[in-house]
Amino acid sequence: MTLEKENTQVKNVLDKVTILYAGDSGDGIQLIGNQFTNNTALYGNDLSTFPDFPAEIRAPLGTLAGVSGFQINFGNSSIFTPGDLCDVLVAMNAASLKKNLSRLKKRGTIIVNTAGFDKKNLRLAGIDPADNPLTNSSLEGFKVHEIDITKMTRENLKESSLGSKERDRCKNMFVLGFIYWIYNRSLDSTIDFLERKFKGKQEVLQANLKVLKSGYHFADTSETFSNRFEVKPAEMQPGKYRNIVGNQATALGLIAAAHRSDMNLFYGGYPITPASDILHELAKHKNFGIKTFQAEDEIAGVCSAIGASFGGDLATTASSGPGIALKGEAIGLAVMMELPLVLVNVQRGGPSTGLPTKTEQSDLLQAMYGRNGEAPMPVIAAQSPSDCFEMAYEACRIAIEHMTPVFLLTDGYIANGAEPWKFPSAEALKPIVLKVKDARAEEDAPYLPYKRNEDLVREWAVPGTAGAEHRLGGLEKDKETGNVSYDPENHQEMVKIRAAKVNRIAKHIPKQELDSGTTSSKLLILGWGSTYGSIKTAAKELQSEGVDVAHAQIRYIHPFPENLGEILSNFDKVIIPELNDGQLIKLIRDRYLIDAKGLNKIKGLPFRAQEIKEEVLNHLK
Amino acid sequence: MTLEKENTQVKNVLDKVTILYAGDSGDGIQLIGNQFTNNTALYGNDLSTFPDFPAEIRAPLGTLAGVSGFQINFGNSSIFTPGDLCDVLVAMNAASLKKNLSRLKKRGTIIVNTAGFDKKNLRLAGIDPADNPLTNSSLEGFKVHEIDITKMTRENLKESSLGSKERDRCKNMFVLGFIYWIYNRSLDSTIDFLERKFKGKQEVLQANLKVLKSGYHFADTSETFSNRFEVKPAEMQPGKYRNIVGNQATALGLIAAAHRSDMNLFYGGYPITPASDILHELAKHKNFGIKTFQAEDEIAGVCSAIGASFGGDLATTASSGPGIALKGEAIGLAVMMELPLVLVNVQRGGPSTGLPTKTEQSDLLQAMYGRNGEAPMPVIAAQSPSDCFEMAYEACRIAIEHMTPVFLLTDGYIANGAEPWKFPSAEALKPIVLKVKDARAEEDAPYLPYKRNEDLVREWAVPGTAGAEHRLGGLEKDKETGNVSYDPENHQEMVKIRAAKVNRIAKHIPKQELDSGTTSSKLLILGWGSTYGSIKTAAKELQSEGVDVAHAQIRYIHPFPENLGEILSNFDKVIIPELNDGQLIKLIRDRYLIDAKGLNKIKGLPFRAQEIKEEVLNHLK
Amino acid sequence: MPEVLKEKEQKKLSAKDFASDQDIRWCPGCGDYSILKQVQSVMPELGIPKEDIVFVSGIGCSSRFPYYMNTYGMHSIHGRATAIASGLKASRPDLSVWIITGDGDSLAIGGNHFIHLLRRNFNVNVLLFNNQIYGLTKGQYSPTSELGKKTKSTPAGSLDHPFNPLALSLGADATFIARSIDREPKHLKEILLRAERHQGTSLVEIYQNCNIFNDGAFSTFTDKTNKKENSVYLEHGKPLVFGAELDKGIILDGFHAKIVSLKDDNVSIDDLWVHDETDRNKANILVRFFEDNATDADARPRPFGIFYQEERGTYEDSLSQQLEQEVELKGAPDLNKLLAGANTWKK
Amino acid sequence: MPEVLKEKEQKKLSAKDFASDQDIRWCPGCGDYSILKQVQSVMPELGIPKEDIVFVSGIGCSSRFPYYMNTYGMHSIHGRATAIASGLKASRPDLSVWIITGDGDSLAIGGNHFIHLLRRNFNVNVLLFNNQIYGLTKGQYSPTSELGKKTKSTPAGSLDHPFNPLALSLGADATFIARSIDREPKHLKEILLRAERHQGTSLVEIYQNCNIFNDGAFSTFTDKTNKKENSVYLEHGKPLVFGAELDKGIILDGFHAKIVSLKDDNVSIDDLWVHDETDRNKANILVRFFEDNATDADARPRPFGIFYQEERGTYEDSLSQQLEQEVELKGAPDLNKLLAGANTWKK
Ligand SMILES: Cc1ncc(C[n+]2csc(CCOP(=O)(O)OP(=O)(O)O)c2C)c(N)n1
Ligand SMILES: Cc1ncc(C[n+]2csc(CCOP(=O)(O)OP(=O)(O)O)c2C)c(N)n1
Ligand code: SF4
Ligand code: SF4
Ligand SMILES: [Mg+2]
Ligand SMILES: [Mg+2]
Repeated sequence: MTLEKENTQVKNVLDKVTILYAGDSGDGIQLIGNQFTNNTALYGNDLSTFPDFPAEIRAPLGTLAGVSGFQINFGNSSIFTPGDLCDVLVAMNAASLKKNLSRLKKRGTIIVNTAGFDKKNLRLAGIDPADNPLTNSSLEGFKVHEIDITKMTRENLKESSLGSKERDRCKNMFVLGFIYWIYNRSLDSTIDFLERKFKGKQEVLQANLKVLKSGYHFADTSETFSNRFEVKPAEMQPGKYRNIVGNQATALGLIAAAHRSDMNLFYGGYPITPASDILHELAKHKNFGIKTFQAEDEIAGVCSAIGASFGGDLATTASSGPGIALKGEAIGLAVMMELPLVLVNVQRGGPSTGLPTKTEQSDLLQAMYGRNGEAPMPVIAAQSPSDCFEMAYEACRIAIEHMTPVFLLTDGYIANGAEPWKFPSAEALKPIVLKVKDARAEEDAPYLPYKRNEDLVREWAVPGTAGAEHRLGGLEKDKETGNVSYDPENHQEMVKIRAAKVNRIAKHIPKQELDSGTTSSKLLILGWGSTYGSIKTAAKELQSEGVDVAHAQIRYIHPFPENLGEILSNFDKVIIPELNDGQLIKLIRDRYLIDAKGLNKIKGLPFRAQEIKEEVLNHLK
Repeated sequence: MTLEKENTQVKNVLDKVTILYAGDSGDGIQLIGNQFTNNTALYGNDLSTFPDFPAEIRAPLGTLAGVSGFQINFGNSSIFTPGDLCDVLVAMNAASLKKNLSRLKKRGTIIVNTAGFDKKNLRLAGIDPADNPLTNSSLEGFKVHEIDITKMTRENLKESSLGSKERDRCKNMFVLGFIYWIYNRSLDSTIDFLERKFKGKQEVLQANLKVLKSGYHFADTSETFSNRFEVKPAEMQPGKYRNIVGNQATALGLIAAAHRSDMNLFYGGYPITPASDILHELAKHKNFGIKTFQAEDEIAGVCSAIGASFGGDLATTASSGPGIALKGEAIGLAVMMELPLVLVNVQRGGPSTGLPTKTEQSDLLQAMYGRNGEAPMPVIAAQSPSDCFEMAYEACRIAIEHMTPVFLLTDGYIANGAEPWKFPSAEALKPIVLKVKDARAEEDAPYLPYKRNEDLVREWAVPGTAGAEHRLGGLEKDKETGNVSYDPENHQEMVKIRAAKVNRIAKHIPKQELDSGTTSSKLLILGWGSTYGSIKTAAKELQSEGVDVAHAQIRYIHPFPENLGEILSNFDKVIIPELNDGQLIKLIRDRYLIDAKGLNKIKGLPFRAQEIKEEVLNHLK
Repeated sequence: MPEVLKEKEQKKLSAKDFASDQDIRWCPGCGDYSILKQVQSVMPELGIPKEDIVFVSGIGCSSRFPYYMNTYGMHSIHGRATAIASGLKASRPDLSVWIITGDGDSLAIGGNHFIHLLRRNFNVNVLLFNNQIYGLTKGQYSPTSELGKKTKSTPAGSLDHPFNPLALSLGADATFIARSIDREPKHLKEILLRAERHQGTSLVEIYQNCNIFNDGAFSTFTDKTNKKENSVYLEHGKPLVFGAELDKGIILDGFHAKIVSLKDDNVSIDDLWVHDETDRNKANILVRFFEDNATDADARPRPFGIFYQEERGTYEDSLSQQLEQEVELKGAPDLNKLLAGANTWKK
Repeated sequence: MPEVLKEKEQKKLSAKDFASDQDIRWCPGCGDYSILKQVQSVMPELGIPKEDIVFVSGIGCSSRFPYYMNTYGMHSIHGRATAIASGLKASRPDLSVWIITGDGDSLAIGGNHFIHLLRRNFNVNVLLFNNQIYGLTKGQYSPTSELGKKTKSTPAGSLDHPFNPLALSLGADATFIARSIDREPKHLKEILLRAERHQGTSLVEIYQNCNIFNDGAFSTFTDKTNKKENSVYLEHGKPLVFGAELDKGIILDGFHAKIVSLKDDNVSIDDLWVHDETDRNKANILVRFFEDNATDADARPRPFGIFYQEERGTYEDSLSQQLEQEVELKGAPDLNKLLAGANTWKK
């Protein structure tokens, strides 16, 4: 084990760094992760984060199950993933070290809180106290910095009137201060944050500030660290940026679409991990006239949204796998009634309750086919935290302009992850064309709610519109009057029309583009949704290593972009990496009859770029 | 119009005949259809039936919406469908003639109740009274027999003490007697039936018997009919036969499987058209120890079955599309817990409430993918009414022997249709191997509920078994202990194991066979489920016309029979007829990458053999 | 929501204006006809333009209802009308919303949304057509069918103790609970009017004869010969009197209701239980009238009318207020500010 | 069902025998711990072999419970434990079945199965852990949260009037209704025993502190200083007395409950309301004790104990009887006869 005690404080400049903060779920890891993220964003780096916490609210203290992690990758150029392996691992206790050591780079840096390696903690982590990793030689080769953070924190707060539990809770600030110093950062953003958070709680505020600064100064004066590092701000497109988390972006996308289309936003849903934060975010902005309705279950959630849509609101709901399963019947009703409705599925590990806090992409086929009868509807997917905004907005646009329910797929990874976002101005948002029926005179010909325009879209007449009274329902309907029709020919025609209507949306979405590479590349990596960052990183690295691959990421899954088949036809080899057992690949093989190969990871975790690179190289051997 | 009044009563021998009984839904059409079917079966013909009734309980009298129909095709050789077009149309009123005339063969026979063509009835049927089809020349070319059946019935019952409504209700018996005479049948089976049905209601019984006989004698003496016909008994495999309706067969299959495996049968479900009759049939046989539980909804239906399965019963449920949609989440739980469970989906027209009383095959992809996460389970389909028995039995066998929920797909067409059935003896049923854990001693090593055998099947330990106490649940489980596991590797392994377990069932199901034709035929018609009869008829006719086609019908859809790919590889052209917008075809194209072509009918009606023949010929042009 | 709320020209409407052009598809003789007629005839009295009225139903014979009303309507999915109406009313408090549901639709598959609607107290009207059977699926027993009922799904008799819909509603904190019957058109119309006037969820249980699968379920209360002996019509502030000759009454002896004869017994009309719509404890006794001693010689008559009514804020009013308050607190919506968030930087 | 019912060797078990080998995953300080302990300690007293006991739960913090019991168990899906237990009990009447559920699990998503379980009266025990919050999903308000509650999903305060779980249960015709609290282990144990002994569905609402998201929700009833002033413990046949010095009592004045002081007022203990577990009307008043005038000066104490109990046949008993009767009526099962049906012919 190398304990560095040199005196040189060189300021090293790095291109990018990955830090993994890990500790017990009571240690405030997520909080310092978020603080460091905001600080990094403000500093101007590009970045990507990956919070990873246990399913339990407070999993048993000190155990492997209780470990909470927050990984951040930041750099001076574009960053697309939270990083495969870390440069720095902060381990607040034995369990967090044990669990995460494999994620550290060779010769990486470990910062440990030695107080977390006492007998009790070792036992809880399932480590024989005789085998304490800090004292056996298992960490040889890493740069280990041992600090008794707990003790330092207590020392700092000797005078404080806070209880001992509350004092100990400040120890995360010590770590944060310590890291801020190493990466040459200002404490301001966190001081600001603490001042806002503990307004009115002076004691707590002062304690936190004190420990934060103490961590900073300790790094400076203790000289445990040989170097101070700097990651220069990234070259990014000029513009105004903010940091954004995926679920928050989704919520903002819905709000923006309501604003742009001049509609009221209605959200009906039932809490479920990892989708609840969309509800929480929307509920914060009720001054936008947003009606959030926490229903008794997911069925009521989607049904209330259907009711609101019938009433003329922009109606939305969000859930995750099990909840989406429950909504299937009602979604079919929305398909039949041809009302706008946005359904967000923040996917998580399945099947059944599965792995609620882990990420997965395994609900794509459910989105496509999880309803009785022929019930086609658009399915789109977001590819990064900030793209959740764009795609939520698109989901609303398509729903309103094409009178249809729309599925937006995100997942736990991008929903909880964060990245810098060059946010748009309200004025720059794509227009959304909302056509609602005007009042009609009594003398007019009978109103035909199912008459369609050239995109096969029917008209929207909302209650309160005189002369357009009509009845909708789940029984098959006559193709013009919308009245119940059992006519065999009408049924076939309506099934075909509903399918054609959705297919025609292909004319109103962007063409598929290659993200990198060319159509004459040897191999195409075809991804969808949240695998974007990992694939992009892998493709770029491969290309820079001279491997001729191309990368395309599908965001519009049903219908596919019109030119997708043409693009695919250029490649001999197509690899489809998915965080499932092979779902997009089924759609691609069925539709285009190409022998695409899957790369499937079903571990509740995103791809490492390395995993994709290896697979590509295998295929090119 | 040809009104035949000749005197010759030649007994003509025919190969096969299709009769369509049609009338108002209050006219007792389904009853005489069933009576004629039983009589025909007992007589020894092969046959196939197709009842077709309105969604309303009592749709408005006399209207097109209120028409109820019952078609039967019977013959002296194998019969696989209720027939494309009819030889004889019985029309009790104007609406039923109007609605069904297009289904009559050229020069076919019409038997009309003239009382059903008065002004009121014409108006209700939307016919201008000036344009009465009985008096204008629109029926020219058909053989029309006009009888005032209502008047004759009333005449017959002048003396009866019954009310006039009850008297009129006997008029269906007149028709039945009339037809019995024409086809040279004995009245015995119906007399028996009436005696049982109206036991204790002498007046009603006598009235019915009187009218039945009167119809018979009227045919004999009135000499309206030039010929009496006979369809000789069919050559069929030797054995004992009975007539069976699909839903009834499904119920019997479940009962038989419970009997053979020595288990108690539990059925938890909620009524829905066209699945309710399975519940009704099971409820009739409670002396078999069958527990039928009419739950508060479909979710409770499947959940109660899961509870019963956990308790060690053979647990089953049935529903149709919308109800199946609701069960999705709970089915995922059964997949995760790896408990036996049989789910029957009697498919109907979709999406949403769709066409509840019409048939369709549009829930296949829902069965395959309608759950969150990777939740694979076996899917099988019955191909005819009697095959519902076989496949329900198979569903149970697979569920029990492979510890998995199983989907059995039937549909309204075969569920309500009937055919002769060479029923098995209890002793001849395929064995079902049920292995349940015995009690264990306290000293034994900890019980491992997720340990698997060579087919990857875990063991079943039911409550009450000492020493095998364990907990199941919907969270991902450790691959041996079954305890909750968030371990990434374990999750991937379990997802793969669950998939592999289902795939291995392929080793325990019959190989795919060609129903007709050879592997060197020019084209393969590939069907699944209820299209069997239509495709078989089409293939046979084509073959007899010298067209070299082959036919295969898939009953095991997930997993496919091991040799399916090999069979398909023999054909340049594969046509897949389905009563949906193309669902099996997606699975085939994805899996085997062959450019199969679909033939899709989405009219709530089964294929006519003719439609398939035409499509095949088009493809061979 | 697009701008649809405008000055409405009030026009005198008749019942006929509320009939749609669709053929009615119930069995001849079905009790649904009479209910439809009363609803159509009460509509003009509400003074609401027909485009501002919405009928939402689930699935069942009764749930076909919206097709026959020339208003806005939705024939939704089984059991979910209550949930759909909740969203509709939250989004459009200006509409008059009527929920049509059956005993299966509301109390079997829809039980959960039903009780949650009641506790939330949206200002909507629920007409629960109770025929004690599943009509549309051709005659299985329902959660209100009597114990031991023989139906297609229970040839040997049902085993489940039925719900008492009004007791359940009281337990779910409903603010308006009433019962009427298809064959008493005047009473039904009156109750419908009162229901619409109540601010909050008005639950009206309507006994409805299914003459095909459960004929005569309520004949005790409709047969000319003895309906008056078997029914008591509740009126606020009036004593509980009944009988063909209004010669019977009910007194409350502690918590026990007893029938007395105004002729023979030593009681006058002044001694009788005076109905108080606002008394929940008494309502609890009233809703269980026929259960407690239905087999006793003094089996009590079935009450019809308004059992209970309470003023409680509606969900949509609270919601509207909250939205306004939030504007006051946080200011008018500013999308640009929202998109920018608290921390931005320039590149 | 395979033959698992055998002569069980009765072995003396201790609470420890009912603890599984799984690490407990609740937050330190969570009220769930104490309930778990009481359940584990009551088990040996039931005299049921542990393999004959099944714990079924839905999803929620509380629903983790079965993992910690060394019996058979199922941690099912959200809201469905009641439905699953119904099927289990119908198929295996011999088992002792315990349902563990939260206020969200049973009253939000699971509300329908909950009320149907109660009316059907399967002989199972329902332990409803009411912490008035969604714990597992990190703190949204639940159907039992008080109006105006500020949570993650309602930063400006909730708008829905909460359910009264016991009132709802009474409305759904429950046959056993009780309330206890995590911090009164002796009382809880007693109620658990009584619940198991009751033939039919026993509903036990257990106030449970979620110290993370809703800390102190029930401190009124647990804080040493004044819990005795705020709680009244019900015992059948005993008067309603409470207070630190047992110096207060409750009398019933018509339908209105009033607090009296046994010291000052002119009342003796004999004048007090005597608790009668079998009186549904009084139970209806008891369950609403704290609602009717919670803000009044004479805010009444919260009752704990058994509010109501009634004998009514269980669903599974009726089912077993019916199955036997059907054998008597139709004869022993004969599969060959069934397969052949009424009409066969030979070829
Ligand atoms: C999800 C779903 N399950 C089941 C059905 C079948 N179904 C339609 S209506 C109905 C019950 C009807 O009873 P009720 O609500 O009392 O209405 P009624 O027909 O008696 O007026 C059932 C079980 C359905 N349409 N959808
Ligand atoms: C179908 C479905 N919807 C939503 C969820 C998310 N969820 C899990 S538990 C829960 C509520 C928990 O509250 P409660 O039942 O009161 O239990 P507690 O955690 O408070 O003990 C929710 C909303 C889920 N797991 N499944
Ligand atoms: S089945 Fe019954 S409820 Fe339905 S329409 Fe006919 S009579 Fe009315
Ligand atoms: S979140 Fe609340 S209910 Fe859940 S374990 Fe923690 S303290 Fe208990
Ligand atoms: Mg009904
Ligand atoms: Mg809770």
